[in-house]
Amino acid sequence: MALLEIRDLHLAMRSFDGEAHVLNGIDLAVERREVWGLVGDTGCGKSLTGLSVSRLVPTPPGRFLAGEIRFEGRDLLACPEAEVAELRGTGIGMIFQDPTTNLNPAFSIRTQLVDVALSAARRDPAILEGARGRAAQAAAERLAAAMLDRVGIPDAAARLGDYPHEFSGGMRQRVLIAMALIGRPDLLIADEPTTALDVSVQAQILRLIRAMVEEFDMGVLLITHNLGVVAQSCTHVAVMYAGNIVESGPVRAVLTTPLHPYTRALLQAIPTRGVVRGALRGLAGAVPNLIAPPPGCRFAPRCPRATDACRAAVPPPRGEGHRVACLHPGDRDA
Amino acid sequence: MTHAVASARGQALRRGWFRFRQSGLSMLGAALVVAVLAIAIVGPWIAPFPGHVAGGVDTANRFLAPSLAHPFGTNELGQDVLSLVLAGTRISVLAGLGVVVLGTLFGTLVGAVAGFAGGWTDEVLMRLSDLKLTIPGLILAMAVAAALGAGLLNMVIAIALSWWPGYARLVRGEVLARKEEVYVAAARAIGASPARILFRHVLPNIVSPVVVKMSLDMGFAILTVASLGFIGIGVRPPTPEWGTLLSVSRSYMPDFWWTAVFPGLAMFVAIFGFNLLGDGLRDVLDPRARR
Amino acid sequence: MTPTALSRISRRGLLALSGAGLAAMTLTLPRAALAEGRNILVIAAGQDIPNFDPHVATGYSASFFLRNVYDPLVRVAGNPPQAVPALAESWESSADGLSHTFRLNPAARFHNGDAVTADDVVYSFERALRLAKGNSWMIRGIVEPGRITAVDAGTVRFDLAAPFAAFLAVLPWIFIVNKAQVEANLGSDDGMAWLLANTAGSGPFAVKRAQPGALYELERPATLWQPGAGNLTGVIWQIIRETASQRLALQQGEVHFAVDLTSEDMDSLRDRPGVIRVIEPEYRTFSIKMNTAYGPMADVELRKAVSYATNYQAIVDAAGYADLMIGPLPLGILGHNPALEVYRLNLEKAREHLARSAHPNGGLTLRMVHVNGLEQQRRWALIMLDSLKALNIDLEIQPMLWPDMVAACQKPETFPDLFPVYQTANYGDPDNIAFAAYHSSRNGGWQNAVYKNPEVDALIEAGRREIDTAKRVGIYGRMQEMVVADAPDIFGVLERRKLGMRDAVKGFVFAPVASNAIECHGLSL
Amino acid sequence: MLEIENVTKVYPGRQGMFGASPPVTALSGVSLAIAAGESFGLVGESGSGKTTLTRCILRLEAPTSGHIRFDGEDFARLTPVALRAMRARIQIVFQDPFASLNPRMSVHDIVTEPMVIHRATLGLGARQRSARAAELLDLVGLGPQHLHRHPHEFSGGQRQRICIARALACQPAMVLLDEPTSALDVSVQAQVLNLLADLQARLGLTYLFISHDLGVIRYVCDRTALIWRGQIVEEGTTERVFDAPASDYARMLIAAMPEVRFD
Amino acid sequence: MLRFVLRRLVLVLPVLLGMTVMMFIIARLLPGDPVALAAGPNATAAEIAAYAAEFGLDQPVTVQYWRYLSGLLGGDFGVSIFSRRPVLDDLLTYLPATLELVLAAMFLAVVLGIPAGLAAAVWRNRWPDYLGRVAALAAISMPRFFLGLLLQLGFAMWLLWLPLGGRFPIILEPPPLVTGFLTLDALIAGDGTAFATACRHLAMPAIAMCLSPLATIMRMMRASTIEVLQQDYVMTARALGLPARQIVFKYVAKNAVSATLTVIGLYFGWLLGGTVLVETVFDWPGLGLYATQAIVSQDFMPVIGVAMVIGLLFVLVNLVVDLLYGVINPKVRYS
Repeated sequence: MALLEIRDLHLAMRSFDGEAHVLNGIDLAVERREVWGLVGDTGCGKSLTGLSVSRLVPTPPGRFLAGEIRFEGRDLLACPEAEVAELRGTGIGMIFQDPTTNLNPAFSIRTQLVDVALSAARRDPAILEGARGRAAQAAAERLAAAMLDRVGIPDAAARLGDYPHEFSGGMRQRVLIAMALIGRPDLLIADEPTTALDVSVQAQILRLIRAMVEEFDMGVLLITHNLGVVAQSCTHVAVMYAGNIVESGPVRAVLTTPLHPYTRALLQAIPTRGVVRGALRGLAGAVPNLIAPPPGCRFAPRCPRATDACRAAVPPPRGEGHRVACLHPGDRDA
Repeated sequence: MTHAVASARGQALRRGWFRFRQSGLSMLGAALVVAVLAIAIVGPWIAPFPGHVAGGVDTANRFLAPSLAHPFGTNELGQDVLSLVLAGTRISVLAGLGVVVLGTLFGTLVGAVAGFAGGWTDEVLMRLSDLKLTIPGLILAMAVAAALGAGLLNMVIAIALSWWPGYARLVRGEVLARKEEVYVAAARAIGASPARILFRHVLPNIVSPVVVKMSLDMGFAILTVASLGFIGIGVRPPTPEWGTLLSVSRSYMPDFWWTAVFPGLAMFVAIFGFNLLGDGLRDVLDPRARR
Repeated sequence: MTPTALSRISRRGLLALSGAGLAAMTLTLPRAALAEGRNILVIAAGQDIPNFDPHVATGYSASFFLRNVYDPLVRVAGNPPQAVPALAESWESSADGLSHTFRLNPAARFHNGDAVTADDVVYSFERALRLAKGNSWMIRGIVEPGRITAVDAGTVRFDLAAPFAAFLAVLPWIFIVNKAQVEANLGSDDGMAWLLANTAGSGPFAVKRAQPGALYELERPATLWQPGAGNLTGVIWQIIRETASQRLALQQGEVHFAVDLTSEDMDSLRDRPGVIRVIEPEYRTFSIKMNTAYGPMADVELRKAVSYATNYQAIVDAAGYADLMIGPLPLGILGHNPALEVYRLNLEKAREHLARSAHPNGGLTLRMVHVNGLEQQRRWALIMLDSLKALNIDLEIQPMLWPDMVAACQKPETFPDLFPVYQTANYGDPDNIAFAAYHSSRNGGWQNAVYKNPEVDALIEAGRREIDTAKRVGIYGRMQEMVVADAPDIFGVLERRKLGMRDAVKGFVFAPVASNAIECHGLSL
Repeated sequence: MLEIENVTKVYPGRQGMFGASPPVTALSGVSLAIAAGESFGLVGESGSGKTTLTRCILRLEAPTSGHIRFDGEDFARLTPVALRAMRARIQIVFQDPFASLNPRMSVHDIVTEPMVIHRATLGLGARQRSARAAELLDLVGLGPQHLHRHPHEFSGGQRQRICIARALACQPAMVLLDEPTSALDVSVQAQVLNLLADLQARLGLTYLFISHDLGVIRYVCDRTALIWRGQIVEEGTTERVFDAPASDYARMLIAAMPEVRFD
Repeated sequence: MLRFVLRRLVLVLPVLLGMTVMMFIIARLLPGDPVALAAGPNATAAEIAAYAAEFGLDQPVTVQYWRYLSGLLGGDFGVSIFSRRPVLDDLLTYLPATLELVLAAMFLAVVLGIPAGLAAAVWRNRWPDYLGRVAALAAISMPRFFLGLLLQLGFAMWLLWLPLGGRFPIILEPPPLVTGFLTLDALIAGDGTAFATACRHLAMPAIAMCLSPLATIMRMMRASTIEVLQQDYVMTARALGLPARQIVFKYVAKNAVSATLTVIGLYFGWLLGGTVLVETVFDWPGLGLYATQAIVSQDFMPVIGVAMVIGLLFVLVNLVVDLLYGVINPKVRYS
């Protein structure tokens, strides 16, 4: 039984222009100690996939049309809200893109860490070693300091009373990681955790997350738009385009022998060492309108290999391990 | 090509209209405002007793309770209250509009200059507007109106004098914000003159909040006009102004409650309509404030 | 955050918070009860008492205060009003009306225990004349400093410059202060600063507490010496500005008197249990003065046209409890001629006179001002507007603040075409209205800004100097005819005095002079 | 062509509610020289001073000390009129294509605006300006059918093309590219980068390309400088900087580059 | 922080100075002749001139202004031409009544408005929210004086539950003066009846007055709560399993209140200046009524005095609000 298993997830979002089919049959399974990278262009649905797992997609305007999200075998979409809420923090932890806005500016980080620890301890007393009442508060503070220390904040105990704006961007993201991990979750969803950070800091944070995977024995869903980040820190990758996972599998397999034309286009668009000026290949056209998506493969309008069959029906994912949803896969351009 | 342009703009308009129509309250507000404006235009002609509007009296029929002949009853001089209320709509709407327009013109000027020039000019103008904010507006308006004497125009001027700082602050804030926009930096980088930047890049982009504030202020301006009338520093008789009508009638309560209640209700309905509309407009025009 | 997620848990919490707020203002509290064992009369009035100085303060609220806290030589009482003893227990006048001698009541005591002496009387009159404020105008030119003599401690003699028929009628308004107390607190302004908020009187009541803008409470002084006291232990002057509020307070028994009621209030008080309505004629005239000196109204034909066009019935209707004036003098006052031929609504005659004026077909706009906030004046302005339409004359109505109106009276050029004005008889003598409203020496003041007729002046002067009543009637008769012929005013109405009173009040006798400045000495509860 | 000599920029401290903040030194002693026709890369992380430097070059702000010369002329000494003429010669493309276009103006107005401002020097009539605007759109790969649309109707990549068209309107000699692709998706970024390279080749432009993305810099720049805390820490040909970085900071940055590499 | 307070207080001075200048200009504009009025209807020209000289009104306006300013330094607000009472005494008499009313109204507005706004935001776009929003807009649209009249008509005239107006019944001994607030003084004196009576008198004017700020605070609180609810940190808090109750009442409320605080400060000044109407309706012996009467008799020293006091209070309250803002929002403290 996989830690997280998403099956055929369909999600629609209502807007003024109509209802957009933003997730169109997502299949994904994450095991413990696996780090899954979820990549794709803006608006392809990668963040919504992450939010769906925690059932944090607002409904309405969101609407789950079909599918299952199984966390340790339990279908979260069928659970009442209260049960899902029980899982947040202890079963599933999350960190988000912008460390500046994800910490509450009006409270010290002590308050914020302790509150998360206390609420997690209500469900799993082991987190605070069964301490109660006043002792729990003290234990939570100790745990908070220990976590801060663990994520690499120097002089952690002394900085507990500081407010978020007194930390640098990278330090704030470390605080958020500490907050997400303080309840010892089994699954960590990290939504663009380094996008707002400088390159130098980004590498440190990614290393920290990798280290935590081992220590906490958890699975990670790392959402990013940067294939370089995926290559550096993920064990597996799923490439998304317009609400579909078009290709997925072990990271090395997918990135070295990309089968889907979109994956290949993405890789060719990255300026890497040795690419001559002017030789970079971009992708013509634009992402389809999701309110009235084209029938069939959503990439077909931009795809050089598209045939009438592609435009007729959504191609199902094929393959074991390295899976691709394309009628004309190949690792070379035609 | 032109067709495409028209349809793109049309779509934006339709989207706004859709959002506006979605909200039943905004529609109610629009309906009320349309009704109020219509009455303001034709009120004096549809008044059942136009003579009373012009100051005619009928002392033989004083204080008649509401009836078919006088749906709102008659007042202390036998005048038809319905006629006075209908005719009063024009006065209130006109005065409110006057206040808002004067306040907007002057406030926008001051705010734009302050925000754009910055530095010393800004400091002086903003201290001046602070001053106006610190002096209680109603007392200032009362003092000025008392000094100028009764009359519609005087009242409008008196209120507008305490009205512009709100616009000055709004416009200044918006100008300061717009000044930081990248497209303003871009315009500066291509060598646009300050005047060009102000009129081409900054002001067009602050029209929406100003229009929203104007529509929200209409109700409040009508209310302030009525307040002055209520205190007794208002229009000259026989002009039928709601606040003045209410002020005169309050001493006839509770026995002749209709003389006070109907002008008050008219006031409330008009202000409510403008506020509902303003709220709805804000939702459509000022997306940042949308909730 | 989705609404679903939060609503379930927070409803209780929010309700609890709101409930705490509501609890702070429970509305079911007991009604205030009248204090027991004390007989305190409560008067509801709209006017604050601006000043305690008897030689400075004016206005009916001040009159109330002074009449109860201070004593004059004589008081005015009854209907028709008569001079009755106050500080003076008796008085006599010389045959030529020039010399008046008053004998003070030896029992009279100031609140601080000092006896009231002739010196105090002399000091008070001279102070009033020296300050030239308040009511001193009534005796100016009649009583002169240096001609008031303290004959002995208990006797004071006035030697007038000229005979003055109304001498006794003005004396109730000149109050006597304790010379020693005032001199002890003289300051640089003749004691005005001290007397502003302190008293040095001998009246039947003394100040207990004063809350400007809210209420003034009087109590019986230990030195009470006036005979004929009722059982009151105190009086409260409560300021209730709105007449509707006054009426309601009276209706609910929270006050014993309400002094500013309108005719509508009186109607709604009819048959209310425990309420007595006092509706009595009074000498307060209401008329609309015309600019006889400047502008179109300088033309007597136009004035007559306007006088004939006025809807007098509407004026009475709008006034409620009121009587139409017949000529310039109040009905019932000495010398008033009830048979006088005056203007009444007659459009034919109005048009005749108009035809003879410079505007035979109308078509002009007249300007009428009125005191902003004076409801009756506003009504009459509208009635005039309505009336003048028949003559094709437009009326521009301009509400003004009273000081602006006073200022406009200073010059004929600034005086409006039509100027409504109340004139209160401060003393019950025809001279009061005649002199104040028609004597040209008053030109430039609001009571008679422009009207000037030497013959009328001569008659008025004769009337005030004459002490023979029958002769005075003759003089005032001629004067009334002449004034009517000049048509300087639209003679309006005498509004009746409208007081609301609880039936618990005993001993109240109406007097048509300053009847809203209630004298409380003889009242009981 | 562009000489930056010992430029320092200090922002005064601000009076806050509970005390004053200290002054901030955004640039200290920055010197650079960019030759005509070359593509010069400036790399720096957030807060390194690269944005301040562009603002100083464009004379949107005045440096506290130091000189900036363009074609040998010192900006600080130019009269306002001369400065305005100078502005036609040096143009900029900003990072955020969504914010750098006035939402109230049509593409036509946006692209012709520089020509209107500099009509005295360019000498173009209204019709000629419109024609040139159509040409420019064509040049950046957008059809003239877009002329009368408004910015909100375009995607990010298209908007950035409009910005480029605007920057080219006055035929500048030099274009500052302030992170022109960092707000774009990778696939779109590649197109814009190619367009920029193409334009440079065709029009002989000089680029100052500012970015935090080392990969992009390596792809488009001939020479590269690294700025760190307001100071230039490394400068040289792009190859040299990437292959043999001299400073610790450069080494650290290059090591931290996330690249798709499995070796 | 002390420096900040001092600096703000120093900045108040030019504002107050400007206010006196402006009021003097307006007073100069008045076409009427306050002296002629005050001197009485029968005063002669010479007497009026003497009266004017007594108050220095015969001097050029600059001299008058200078005298007034020098008086102010010594706490002398001038003298009412009409009553000859020192304006300061009058201000001290009337101010507590107005303050009590404004504070009561503000208290109601805050205590009811903040939870109501929070509730509306939490139940956004559902019926309690719609109801609340319509009610709030209606409350803002309701002229205070008309509401006051309706309250009087209902509760005082028809139901006879509450007194029609005034501040305290004359027959009762008022509690000994300590704060000038009758309700507080009654509590201090332990006089339950007096407290109840004072509250009964306070109820209607306070309700008439609080409605508009209540609605505004509610709307502001709703808006800022919704904004805060959309903040990333709320999402983080939810994603990490904090209970909804804790999120709303602790994390969201504090941030939302700090945004609402500014409105509260502004409204306080607005209420102070706007008591005129309610005081007129309810015969409440406060500054507004005092100012109205002074304006009507063109007695401008009291008008300047009232404007000064209200302006000063306004500035002080906003200073307090700014300080509170710093307490709630730690970021402001440092920036």
